[in-house]
Amino acid sequence: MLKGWTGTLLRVDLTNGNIEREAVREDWARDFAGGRGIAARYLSEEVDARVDPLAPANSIIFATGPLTGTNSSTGARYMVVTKGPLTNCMTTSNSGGLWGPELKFAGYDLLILEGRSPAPVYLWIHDEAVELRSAEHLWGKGVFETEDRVKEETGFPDTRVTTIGPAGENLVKYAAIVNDKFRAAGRSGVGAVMGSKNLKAIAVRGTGAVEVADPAGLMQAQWAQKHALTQAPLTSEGLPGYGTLALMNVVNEHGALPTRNFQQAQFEGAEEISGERLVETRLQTNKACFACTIACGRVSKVSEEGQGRYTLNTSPRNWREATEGPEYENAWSLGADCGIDDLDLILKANTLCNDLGLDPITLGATIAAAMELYEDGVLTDKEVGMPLPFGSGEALIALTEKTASREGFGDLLAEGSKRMGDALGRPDVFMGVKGQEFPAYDPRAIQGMGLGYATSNRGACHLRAYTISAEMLGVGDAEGPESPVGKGELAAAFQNVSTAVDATGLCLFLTFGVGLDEIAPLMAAATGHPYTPAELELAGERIWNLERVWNMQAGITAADDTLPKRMLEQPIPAGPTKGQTSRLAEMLPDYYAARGWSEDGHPSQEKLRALGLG
Amino acid sequence: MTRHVILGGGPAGIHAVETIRQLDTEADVTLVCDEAPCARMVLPYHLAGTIAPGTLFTTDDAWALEHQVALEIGCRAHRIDAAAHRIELDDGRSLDYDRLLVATGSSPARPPIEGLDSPRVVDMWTVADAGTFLEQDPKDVVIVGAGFIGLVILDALIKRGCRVRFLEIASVILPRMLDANAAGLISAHLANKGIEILTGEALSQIEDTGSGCRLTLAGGDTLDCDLVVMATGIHANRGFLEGAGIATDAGILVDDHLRTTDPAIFAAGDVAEGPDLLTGGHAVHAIQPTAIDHGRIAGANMAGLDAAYSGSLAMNVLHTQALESCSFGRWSPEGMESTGLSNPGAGIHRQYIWEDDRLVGGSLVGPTAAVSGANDAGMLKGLVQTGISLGTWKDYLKDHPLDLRRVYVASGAPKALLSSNLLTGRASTGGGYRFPPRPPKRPRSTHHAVLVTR
Amino acid sequence: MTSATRTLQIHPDRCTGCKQCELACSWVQTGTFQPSRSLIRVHVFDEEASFAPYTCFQCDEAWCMQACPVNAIDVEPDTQAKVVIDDVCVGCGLCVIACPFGTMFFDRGSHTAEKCDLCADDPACVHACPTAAIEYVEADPVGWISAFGEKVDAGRRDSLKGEL
Amino acid sequence: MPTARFLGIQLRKLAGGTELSLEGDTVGKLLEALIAKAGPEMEHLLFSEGGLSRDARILKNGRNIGLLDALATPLEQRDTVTVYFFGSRSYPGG
Repeated sequence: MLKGWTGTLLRVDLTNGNIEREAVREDWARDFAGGRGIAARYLSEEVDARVDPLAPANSIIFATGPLTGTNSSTGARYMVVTKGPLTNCMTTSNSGGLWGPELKFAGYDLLILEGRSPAPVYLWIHDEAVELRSAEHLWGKGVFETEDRVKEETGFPDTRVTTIGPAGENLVKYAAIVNDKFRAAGRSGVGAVMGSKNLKAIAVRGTGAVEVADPAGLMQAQWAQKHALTQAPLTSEGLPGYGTLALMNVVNEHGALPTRNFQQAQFEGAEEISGERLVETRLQTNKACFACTIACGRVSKVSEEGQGRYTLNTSPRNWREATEGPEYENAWSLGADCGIDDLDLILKANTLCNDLGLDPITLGATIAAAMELYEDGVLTDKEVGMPLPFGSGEALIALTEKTASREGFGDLLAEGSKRMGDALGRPDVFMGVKGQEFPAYDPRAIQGMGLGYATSNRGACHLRAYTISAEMLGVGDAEGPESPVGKGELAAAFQNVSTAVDATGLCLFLTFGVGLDEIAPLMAAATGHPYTPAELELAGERIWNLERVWNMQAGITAADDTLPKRMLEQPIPAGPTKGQTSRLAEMLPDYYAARGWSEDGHPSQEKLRALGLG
Repeated sequence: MTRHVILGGGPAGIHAVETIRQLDTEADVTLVCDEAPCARMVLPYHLAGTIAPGTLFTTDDAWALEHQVALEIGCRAHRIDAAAHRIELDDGRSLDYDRLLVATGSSPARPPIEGLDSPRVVDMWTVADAGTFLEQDPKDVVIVGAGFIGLVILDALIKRGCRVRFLEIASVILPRMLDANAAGLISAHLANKGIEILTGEALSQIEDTGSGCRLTLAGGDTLDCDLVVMATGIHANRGFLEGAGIATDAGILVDDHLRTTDPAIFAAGDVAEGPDLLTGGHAVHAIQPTAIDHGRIAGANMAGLDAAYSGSLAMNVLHTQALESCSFGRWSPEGMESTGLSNPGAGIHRQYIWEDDRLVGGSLVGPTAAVSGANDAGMLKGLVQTGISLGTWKDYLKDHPLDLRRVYVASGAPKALLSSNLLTGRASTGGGYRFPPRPPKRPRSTHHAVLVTR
Repeated sequence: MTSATRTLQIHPDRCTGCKQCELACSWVQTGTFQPSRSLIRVHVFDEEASFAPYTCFQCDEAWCMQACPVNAIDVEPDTQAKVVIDDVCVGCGLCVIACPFGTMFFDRGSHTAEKCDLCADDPACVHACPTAAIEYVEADPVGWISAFGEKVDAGRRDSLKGEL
Repeated sequence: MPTARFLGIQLRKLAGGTELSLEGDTVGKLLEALIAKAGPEMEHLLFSEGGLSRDARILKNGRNIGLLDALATPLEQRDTVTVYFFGSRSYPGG
C-alpha cells in the first residue's frame, strides 16, 4: 500500500452491527488521490445512485486523505461523502479540527457506514478496538453535551468526537455533522443521513502513527509549503487576523454581497458584521485546526453590550462566554442575507447552529427566503408564529431552534428554501442550485462564480470553484467579474484543482498561498507515488467526472446546471454592480467544451476513457 | 570528623549516603547492608528477564570509592547501645557513630501456615528470592496475596509463560492501593485474560508433593502448582532496636527532620513512621518514593543542613496485562467525598477524593493512553501533593472529570511546585548512585536532522 | 535555575493550538507522525480562549530522576535537561507518578519512560512552531506558567459571574 | 472631493480613519494625497514593488482599477476609492 495511507478501511453495517476491517484498494487510492476522491469511488461502486438519501441503502463514508495527520500545513481534513438529502446529489462535505487526523492515528483511512441501526448508537473506535454503543441516552442532546458525554464514556481526555445534533436526528434536510464542537461537515444534509441511520456520533481515540514514504522529501516539501504560506499576505495576515470574515467588507465594496435574499448586492450594515468589527470588539484569539499554520479560526465573545442579551450557555455543561466563529459565510447568511447587522446575535445564532447541528448557510438563506415571503404577505404571523420581517433577530433565534426540532413553522424551514418555496407556491424565492442555497457571493456580480454554482456537483457551493481570487481580487489575468469571457475554462480548472486539494486531506484555504506545485511534492513524498501537479489536477478532473456521472444516474441533467430566474433576469438594483445579471447561457457551452462534455452536459465516452472511467 | 553509620542499603540508605557526601566531603561514612544493595522495584523485570542483571544493583566498588563509603555487606545490626553511640553487628563486630541512620527496611510477613518452609514456597523480596524462583523455573504458580507485591510480578510471570493464580483472603484485591470498584475492574480484566483470582479464600496448609505443591484452602479445596509465591504483606525490620529507648508505633517515630527520639539517631524508609503530607500526623509509607525522600532529608540533616520534610505521600503505579493503575494519597473514598467516572466495560476508572475543595487522593485505571500516556497521572499527583485549594474548580472537575489539565493549570500548582524543592532550594544534581563511567551524552535522534534541515 | 541554561519559554498568547509541535516531537521520537507519543502536549482551553504547549520544565527538583530506582534519568551536563537513558530504564513507571507536572510518559511499545530532553539543545518543537510560541531561551518558566494559569483561572471565574 | 475608504484595522490606523476625503482627479493623484497625509509607511505599503504593490487592491466605486485605467483612472467629486490589501497567488497552475 502507498504510504501516507493506513491501508485499512472500516466497514460498519449498522443494520446488524457487523464491523469489518478491509484493505483499501491501492489502485483507487493512487488514481483518486484520497479523501473526497476515493470515497466517491467507493460510493459509486457500492450505492445505487437512485437511492433515497435517507434510506438504509444509502451509505455514508468518512474519508481522510494521505496528508491528513502529517505535518503538512492544514493536514486536518476529512470528507463526508454520501447522497445528500438536500440535493439528491453525491455530496462531499469537508471538515477540519482534530477528528480526521485522530481517525488516521487509529489506523483507518475511511469509514463506510451502511444500513440503519434499529436503535440509536454511537461508534467508538479506540485503535483496533471498535464497538457500537447505545446512544439512547444521547438522543435529543446537542452537539456540545454529546461530545462531552461521549468523551467521558470513553474515558480518554483526548477522544475526538464527531456528532449530529437534534437537527440530524430530526432529519432536517441541511443538518450538519459537527466535530470538536465547532468544526462541521456542514452542507447538503450529511447530518440527516447520519440521523437516518440512527448513528448519533463517532468517537475516536487513535494512538498509532502515520508513516510517510520519503521523510526527507516530505520535510523539505512541507517547509517550502509553510514558507510560502508565510509569504502570501492572505495566509500570513488576512486569515489569521480576520478569519474568513475579512471578506465581508471586501465583497460588499465590490457590490457582490447578497442582501435580503439576493434582493440587493450591498448591505448597509456590512461594517457592523465585518472582520474588522469582530477583531475590535469580540475576538479573543485565533485558533488553528490540526497542523494548520494559517489559523483562521475565531474564538469570540459577545460584546460588552451584548452580555446578558445573548448568553451563550447553550449547554449547561459546556460553552460559556466564548464561542467560535463566525465564518464569513455564516455571518452573511445569518446577517446580511436576513438583513441583520448585530454581530452578537449572529454569534448566538451561529453557536446555536453548532450545538443543534445545522448548516448555517442554508438555515440563514432559508429564513431569508421566508422573510421575503413574509414581507410579500405570503406568510403571516399566524403561520410563522411570530413576525418575520428582514432584520428580526428574535425570529432568527427562535426559528433556528424550531427548525432543529421541526416544531411549528420550523418543520417547513427544515426542508430548505427550495421545498419551502415550492410548497408555498413561490419557487422564485429559492436562491440556489440543485436544491442547495447559494453562499455569500452574488452570481450576478461575479460571473464565474455563478457558473461555478450552476455546475457544482453538490449544488450551489463556493468551495467547488472559488474564482473570486481570479475574478474579483484581480489575481492572474482572468477577465473581470462582470465578463463571461473565459469563465468556462476558469471554472473547470478551479473545480479540478479544488477537488484534488480536497482529496489530499489538506484545506482549500491553503491555495491562497500555494498551488499544486507545492502540494504535489507533499503527496509524492508522503505516498511514494510520484505525483506531479498535472497528475493531481487530472485526479481532480477524474473525481469531478465520476461525481457527475453518478449524479446523472441519480437523475441530474444539464437542465439542473442553472441559476434561479432572479439571477438570470433580474438585474442588481444598485451599487457598483448595478444592472448586472448572470450571463450563464453564454458561459455554459464554454464550460462543457472545456470539460470535454457534450453540449447537453454529458461527459463524453472519450473523456471518460481518458480518465480511466469508461 | 563526623562518623555516619547507615544501616540498610535500600533506596533510603543509598540516598542518605549520597546526600551526606554531597554536603560533607570529609565525613566518615559506613554503610551496613545484609545483601548487595539493590533496587527492589526492579525485581519483576529481573524475573521477566528483560534487563541486564547489573541493573539490579545500586552500588559497586567504584561507587563506594567515588563516594568514599566503607561498605559492610553481609552483616546486620544486632543491637544498639544508644548511650555509647555504638552499634553491634551480628558478626560480633561493632561500629561507633556520631550519627546513625536506621534504614533497615522491611521483610515479608508470613502468616502462620503449615508448610511454608518448603523450598517451593518463596517470597519475592530479595535478589536471592528471585534466584530461588528462577532456578526452579516453575510453569504453574500460585501467588498467595493479591496486593501490590503479588500483582507487580504478574506481568513478568506471564511473560515467562507461567500459569498464574492468585489466592486472596480478603474479598477484594489491592486493598492498600485502590478502592473496591477500581480493584474490581482490574480483577475483571485479569479474569478476561484467563488469570484466576480466588478471593475470600484462606489458605490453611501447603504440602510439598516432591514435584510441586498442594495448597489446601480453609474450605477443604486443594490447588496443585509448581511453586508458591508468598506476598501477604511486610513488617518493618526493627527488632534490633529493642531496649534502645527509641519511640516506635507502627514504625520508628521520626520528626520532620527524620530524627528519632534519640537526637543522634535518624530513621528513614519502610522502617520509619514519618510526617504524613496529607494528615499532618505520622504514617508508614513503605514505597520507593518515600524511601528516597526520607533518605535525602535524613542525610541532609545528618550532614548538618536544616531540612524540614513536609511529609510523604502514598502513591503506587501498577501495570497488569496492559491495564494500568495508579493512586495517590487517600485511595479509599470511605467517609470521604469522592467524584469521578467509571466505565468498567472499557476498563476506565477515575476517582478524585476531596476534603473541602482540596484533592487529598485519587486514582486512575485504564489503558496506557488514559493513564501514563496522558498528562493526568502526574497532574493528579501535583494537585494532591500541593494540596492547593481548588475553589470553584472543584465543581468544574466534578462535572468534567476528564478535564484535569485545565483545573491543574488554573490551580497555580505548577508555580507552587516550581518554586519549591525538597532540600531547601538546592537543585538536584544528576549522578546519583550511577556507576562510572557515566552514560554517554544523549544524541539527537536521526529523525531530528531530517526534520530541522531546510 | 542553573544560570546560562536555556528552557522552553512558552508564549500562550501566540499559540493557535495547531499541534505542529506535537507532530515534530513525535517525529523526532518515532520517525512517524504520532501525537500520542509526543512529549509536548498542547492544552487547548477554548472556553478561556487560552492555548499553550506544555512539556517538562526541567525543574530543579527533578522528581522523576529522584524517584527512579535504577538511575535511568540523569542530568545532561550541557543543557541541564533531565534525560532518560533508554537501555537502563526498566519501565516501572515510578517517574510517571512522581512527576507532579504530568510531563513524564510511559511508552507501551518500548516499555520505557519518555520525557523531553530538549533534543540535545536544539528542540524540534521550536523549529516547528509557526507562531514562535515556543522559544528556547534563558528564562525562568515560572513566569509563563503562572500567568497562563491565572488567565485560565480568571476565564472560569468571570464566566461563573455571568451565571449567577 | 472624492472619498477614500479603507478596509483592515492596520490600514485604517495608518490612514488615520475609515474614510477620508482626499483631493485628486485620478486614482494616482488621490493616492499621492493619501501618502502626503499618512506618510512614508503608506507609500511603502502601496508602492513597494516599483509600481502598485501586488497585494494592494484599489477600487473605484467598487470596480478594480486594474480593469479600468489603473492609476490613471479619472475621479470625480462623488467617486469613492476603496483601498485594501488582499494577497493571493493564483491557482490553478500556480
